[in-house]
Amino acid sequence: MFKDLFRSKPKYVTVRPQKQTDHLEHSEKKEIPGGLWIKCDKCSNILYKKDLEKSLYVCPKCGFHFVISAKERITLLVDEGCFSEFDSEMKTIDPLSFPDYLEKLQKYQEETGMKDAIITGLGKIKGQEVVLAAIDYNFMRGSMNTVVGEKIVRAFELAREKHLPVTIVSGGGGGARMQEGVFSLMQMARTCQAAELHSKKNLLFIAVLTQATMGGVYASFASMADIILAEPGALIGFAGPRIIQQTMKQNLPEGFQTAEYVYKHGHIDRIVPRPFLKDTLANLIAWHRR
Amino acid sequence: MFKDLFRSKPKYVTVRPQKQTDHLEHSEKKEIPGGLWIKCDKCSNILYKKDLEKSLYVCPKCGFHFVISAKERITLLVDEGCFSEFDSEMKTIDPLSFPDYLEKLQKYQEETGMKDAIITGLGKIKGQEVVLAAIDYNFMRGSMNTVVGEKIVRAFELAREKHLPVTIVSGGGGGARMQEGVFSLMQMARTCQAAELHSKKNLLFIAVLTQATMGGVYASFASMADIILAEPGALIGFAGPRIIQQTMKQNLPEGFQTAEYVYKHGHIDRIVPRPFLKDTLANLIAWHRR
Amino acid sequence: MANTLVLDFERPIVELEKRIEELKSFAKERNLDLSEEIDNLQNRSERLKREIYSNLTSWQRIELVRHPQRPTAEELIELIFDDFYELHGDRLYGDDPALIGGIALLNGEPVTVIAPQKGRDTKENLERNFGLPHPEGYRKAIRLMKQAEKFNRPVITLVDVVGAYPGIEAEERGQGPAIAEAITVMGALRVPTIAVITGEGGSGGALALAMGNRVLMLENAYYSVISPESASIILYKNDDFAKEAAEKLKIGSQDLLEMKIIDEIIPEPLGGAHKDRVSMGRFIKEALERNMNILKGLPQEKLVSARYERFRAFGKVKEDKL
Amino acid sequence: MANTLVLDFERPIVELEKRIEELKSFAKERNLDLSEEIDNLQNRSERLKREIYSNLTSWQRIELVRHPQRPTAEELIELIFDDFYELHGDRLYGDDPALIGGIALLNGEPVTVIAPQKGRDTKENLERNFGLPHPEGYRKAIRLMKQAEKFNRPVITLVDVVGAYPGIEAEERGQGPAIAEAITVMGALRVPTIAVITGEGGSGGALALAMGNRVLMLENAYYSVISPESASIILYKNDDFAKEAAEKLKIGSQDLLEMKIIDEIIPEPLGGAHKDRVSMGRFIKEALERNMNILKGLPQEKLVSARYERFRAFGKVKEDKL
Ligand SMILES: [Zn+2]
Ligand SMILES: [Zn+2]
Repeated sequence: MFKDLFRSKPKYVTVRPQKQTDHLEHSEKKEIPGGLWIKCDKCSNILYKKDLEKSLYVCPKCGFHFVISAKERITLLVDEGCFSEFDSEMKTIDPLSFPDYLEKLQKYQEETGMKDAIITGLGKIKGQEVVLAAIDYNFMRGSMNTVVGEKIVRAFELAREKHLPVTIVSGGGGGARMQEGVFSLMQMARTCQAAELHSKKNLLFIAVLTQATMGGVYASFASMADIILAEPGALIGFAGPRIIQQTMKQNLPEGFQTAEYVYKHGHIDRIVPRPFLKDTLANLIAWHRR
Repeated sequence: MFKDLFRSKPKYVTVRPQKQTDHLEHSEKKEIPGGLWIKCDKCSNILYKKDLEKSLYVCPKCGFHFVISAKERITLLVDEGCFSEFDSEMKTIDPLSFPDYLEKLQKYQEETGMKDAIITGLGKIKGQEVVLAAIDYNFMRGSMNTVVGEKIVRAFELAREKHLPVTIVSGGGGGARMQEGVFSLMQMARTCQAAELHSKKNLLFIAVLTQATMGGVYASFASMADIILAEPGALIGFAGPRIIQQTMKQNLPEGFQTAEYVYKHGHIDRIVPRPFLKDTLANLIAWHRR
Repeated sequence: MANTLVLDFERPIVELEKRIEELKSFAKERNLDLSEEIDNLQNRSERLKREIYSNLTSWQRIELVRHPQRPTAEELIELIFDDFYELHGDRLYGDDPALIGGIALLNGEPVTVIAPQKGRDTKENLERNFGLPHPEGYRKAIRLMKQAEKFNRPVITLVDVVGAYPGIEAEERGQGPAIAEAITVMGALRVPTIAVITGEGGSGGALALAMGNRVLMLENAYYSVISPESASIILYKNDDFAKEAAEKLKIGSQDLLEMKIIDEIIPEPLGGAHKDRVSMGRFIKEALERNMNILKGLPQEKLVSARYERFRAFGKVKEDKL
Repeated sequence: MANTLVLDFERPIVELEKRIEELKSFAKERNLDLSEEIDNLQNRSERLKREIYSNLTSWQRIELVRHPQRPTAEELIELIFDDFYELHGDRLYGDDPALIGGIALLNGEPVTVIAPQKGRDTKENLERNFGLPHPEGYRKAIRLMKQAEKFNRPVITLVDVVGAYPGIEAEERGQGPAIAEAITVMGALRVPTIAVITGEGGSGGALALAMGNRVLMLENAYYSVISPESASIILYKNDDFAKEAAEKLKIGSQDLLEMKIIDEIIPEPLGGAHKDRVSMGRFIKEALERNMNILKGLPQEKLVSARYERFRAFGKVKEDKL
């Protein structure tokens, strides 16, 4: 039922948090195995799944933020029933005819119920209209391809037309998607330009960097936001930590490329634990209303 | 005769380089003692004064750049006879009635033949009109007071009105001048604003940082230039090296706050030895002509 | 006044208050009625306070603004604004704890607030580098000023900074250029700007945040091109004459108001801001609201040109011909 | 070809040329007239060269652009422009030797030129960090781009960069944000921008300098979201399949022209740019002048909107309803 709602044509729909688990069992297998009990990736405590749900998938023992899907993210942020999705049927044309790519996509589409790695739409956060986008780490590691790029560009364009703020939750571990080659690279250009046109109208853009925001996602729209928030512990950077370690042949500093580390180096405004995210966004949006 | 020319009302005057020594004996005593021979501050070689004059007061043995006066600087940069000074009679009102200040000023005025630490005017560099200012290190260490500030502001204003580039040679070792207190501080504000208004008209400003450019001079107009050149070895910084050493109780790195050091740290476009300065300015101005 | 540092010139007050307390104890112990004498002494004490605190020398005021209990920027922000959401980082190199900034609500209206932040004790002061910003602090300020301009939000700065930080890295990363840029950017903002010198207004570090359409100043604060100690060293080769230098440099609020360097003095509670924080916050808030109401009525162009004119005026010179 | 690295696929040419030389020596030694045979062989050699160099695989082209004698940015600038005055520093942190920029004259007209700079030998490469910019390199580029815009000067970039630098400090100082800002700034410039991919066009590091109104590309250059080696690792868990990946990713100039990612291919001398530097410079100069003449006729607004449209077009998707 959750999925049906999301697939419906743009209109305000009810997204019920209590139905989330249906979806979780599909997409979050690695992070949150099925069954009643879940082991925390960080502290290894065994957690009761219902408790974890209530705590918004933040480990009650150690504060570890489990990866959540784009749908869950939107459910978490928008007022109940206040989200209408854009472009839900948009799919890639596979511009390079890259071998095995379409098969791979199909597998992810079936697993996640999404056509590609992003959901965009118009939502309300505490009564305030906002154009909202969430990248889904579980869909090919949230990598940016033509669909992700085009949906972000259109989201900014709509926001510009309607004079609305934009919030993007960017969990894109894979950066640019290899299988669409240079077209994925071009999405860095396009999303930067879209963010810039929006910005030139003096409209607000808030980026929420979640596990993980790397490569082409970080090096484009995500770091051009007016205000950059991040979830605790999220991996954030351009080059991947393993590549750096291999190339430099030296150990990485403690906590390298975590949200906390990047914050200390001046690239993030605030680290916001998940339970405070909606209120924070609501306040920031309210303070930028004209 | 040299002095008379400079004191005349704004008009194009001939400034003859060969007459420089008259003035040097007055103002450059510490750097270049009278007599036929001069000892280089850096390499301690004994130099024949006539040779040093020919080499533009750059030590032929080690390249050390001797401090030269504002008049000599202008003579060195403008086409022969092509300089008309502005505001040559401008003097401070001693806004704080600071004890012993006027007496001190009088001593410097007599020594240098200048009313205060700066010369501004309209000159031609290889046939191109430019508003030119040179701070004189020998006049109270080139410190910025109301006169220096006001003359710089007026220079920028004239340049803005006439759509001309501005070049300032900033040898201001003393930063803001203590004896005019907060009014000296305000000159940082005023010169920054003047430079900004000039800049907003898309007009060119080139700063030439010479021995020494410190404190309030460096932390205002001098670092707001489109292109920042520096003479080799010039001391450039905000806080003085002795204060830093005393406060930090640690040795300063080799070459700390030299032009070369500051260049390496990204704050200077080029280091230009004195003999190349006129050509460099001429080219840069030509390339920015419209 | 428990746990509060007593300054030299405050000793007579403290002594007298101690006597009164002793007399009260004595009266109670012996069951004597000394209420008239005690009342007299208390009146005397009030008069003494007013007398002492109303006739402070420049140096005594400096001692007051350097008082360890003087409210820091964070405390003042808490007292003045309804809400404050701190934003961090210069987006270039680091987040400087010596300078804080963010969005606050002044009477429900969003404003951007920027302020150097001293520590309240040694540990905090080490974290905050004694409220002395590095270039990344000024660059955070510049970023937040531009953000404020983008969203048409006024900028309020609270300035309490000894001066530039004499550090190797601060020089390497260009504190001179960073200060120049902050002056230039704040000086050209198309939104109302109000600077409040709340304590020490030290040279370029203070000016970087003081390009206000209005520059207000707390009664005991100072604003100077150079610290009195450094001036003394230059004039007398040692810092024994800092008190004299403080007078000569005319760095107190009354002198600066007369010279029109500042626009308004915000009174402090008797004995200094730390003696009554709540009132201090109220006084500042009142002054900010009053000035903001005037500035908010001005069009952007006028805000910019008025600010230019404000500073353009500090160039009075003599131009007699010989 | 003395001292020049011979690539595998060039061996037949080199062998044949060696034979010809031997035959010439032999003829001379023995005083035989073998001129006809030698002429034939030389014709054969020419045909062979054309045949080999005209049918290079993607991988062979990559080998060519990675050739140690491939002209670097400095060499190309010297060949293309009448004059070049390098400007240094990001005005924030440092001067990055891996990226050069400054004012040059293209046919007497000032332009701003920006380019990553590889070294010509190991020593230079260590100094230049193999042409891999740090954040301060991108920020120098941003500064020079804004300077160019201020003075209405076109921007020309020469792009030869393997990709992002996988270094700790580059991450700490924000190479992600620096690249994003360079993309954004160059993408919005109100002056003509032309990017020339001259060698390796590696991912975000290349795109940061490739937001041209026109994107030109040298015949053998490549432009890719990922290096073929890395793609091979992702697809096959090791880098043995880089050649296949290079084909699949369609990163060569012909493919990119067909996909309209680039606007024009600049031909290289037979055997690659390093075989005839002077001609290479001439070809690039000719292409720059021709394109610049068109762009200089456009009003600023049009330059900006045309650039937006150029990149806006790379978002073709399917939108069938289920
Ligand atoms: Zn846990
Ligand atoms: Zn010497």
